[in-house]
Amino acid sequence: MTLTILYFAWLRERIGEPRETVQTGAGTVAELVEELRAKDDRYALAFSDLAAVRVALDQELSDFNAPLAGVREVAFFPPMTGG
Amino acid sequence: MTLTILYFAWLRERIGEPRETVQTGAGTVAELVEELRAKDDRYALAFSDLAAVRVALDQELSDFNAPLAGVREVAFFPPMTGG
Amino acid sequence: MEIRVQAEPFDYGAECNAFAARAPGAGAVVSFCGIVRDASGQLARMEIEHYPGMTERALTKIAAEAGERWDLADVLILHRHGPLAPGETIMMVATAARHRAEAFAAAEFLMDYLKSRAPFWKKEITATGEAWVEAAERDESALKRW
Amino acid sequence: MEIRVQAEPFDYGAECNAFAARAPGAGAVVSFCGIVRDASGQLARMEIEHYPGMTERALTKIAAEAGERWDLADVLILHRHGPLAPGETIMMVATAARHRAEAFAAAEFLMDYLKSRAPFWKKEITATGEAWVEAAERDESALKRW
Repeated sequence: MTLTILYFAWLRERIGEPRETVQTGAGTVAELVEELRAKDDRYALAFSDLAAVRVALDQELSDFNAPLAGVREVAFFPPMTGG
Repeated sequence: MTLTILYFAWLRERIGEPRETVQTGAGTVAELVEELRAKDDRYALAFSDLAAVRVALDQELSDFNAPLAGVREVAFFPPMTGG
Repeated sequence: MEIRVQAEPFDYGAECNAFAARAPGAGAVVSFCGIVRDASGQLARMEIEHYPGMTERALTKIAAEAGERWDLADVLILHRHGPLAPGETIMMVATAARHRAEAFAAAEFLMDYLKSRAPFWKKEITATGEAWVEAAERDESALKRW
Repeated sequence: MEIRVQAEPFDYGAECNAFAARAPGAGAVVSFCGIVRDASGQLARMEIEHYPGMTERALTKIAAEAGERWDLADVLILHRHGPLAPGETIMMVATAARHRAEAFAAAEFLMDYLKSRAPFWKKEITATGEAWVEAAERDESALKRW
């Protein structure tokens, strides 16, 4: 499965890229995060406290237990601070 | 005691005057209203339903039981509809 | 704090901008405006009567009370009197505060008190007659929450 | 309903006037604007990052939800992104309704959801460094009342 992953705010800064394309067999968001953490220290740092990370699947807010089947775009970011 | 009495909105229209000066010995607003009612049918009509009438004494909202001692300006008007 | 009672039209947007500009420490500005509504499609004009002297006194008291209840950077109340055409702006309030919850609460408080405690009376004039607007029960009830 | 996400500055007052003018049946217009606040006196600028595509989708969803909950004549949400100077207007919402209670409730609802559910992130840049604004616990709690 090919996924586009987007990073925003301090997740983007810690990982050093706003987006990347990955090949993955992860079944859930949590499994994808484990794969990313294993890749590189930058990811391990960015995902060190998941309570501070939010996830959107195809531009809809979701959660770490959500399945990735059929998903094309995953985004990770901190709690939102608009307004 | 000399009092200036002001009327607003439909009270003004029913009484036919926006203001008048009266000499009165009334001790309370309710007594003043009784005196006015006795003067003329226009007043009896205007004050026929006191639940629909509000009173201000020297430009502060008050009520019919309030004493008139020291008061210079009495205003009668319907419930307010600003905004 | 600014209280204005006037017959002249005012520019709601210009007032909003001027208000927001003079409260630079406040991150949140809430404004409300009331517009002459022609629910029947028959309204020729609205006429607003008020009690000069008491009006300014009542509005100042309401604004001061809001300033005691919430931490506000500024408050504006502006209300017209006299004849108004459908679509014209009757009045506005604006509040500025550090946080939005305070600005919203204060603006609603101002409106609730202004509706039932400031001496304004509205009359609607149509082609077939005229009628004083009756006070709504919900407006009196709205005061109970504060 | 109008949703705009833009880098360009906007004129809050002009937007308020245009919004009020196009909702002639609505007697009540509420607007809110958020202004870059310099609490420390050290702020050089604020930078707002967002998630193009998801932002518009989230704001449209929030506005539609408000339209289902209250009887609104119109809704506007306008939010900037990119660099902003202290005192600049970050964003605004406006609601128009027949009665003020609906316009106020809807505007507060829009703000509460926009704060915590629309993908914007603020960073503050001072002479000595930069820091992402942290989400306030009270902003998350504010959602519980709806």
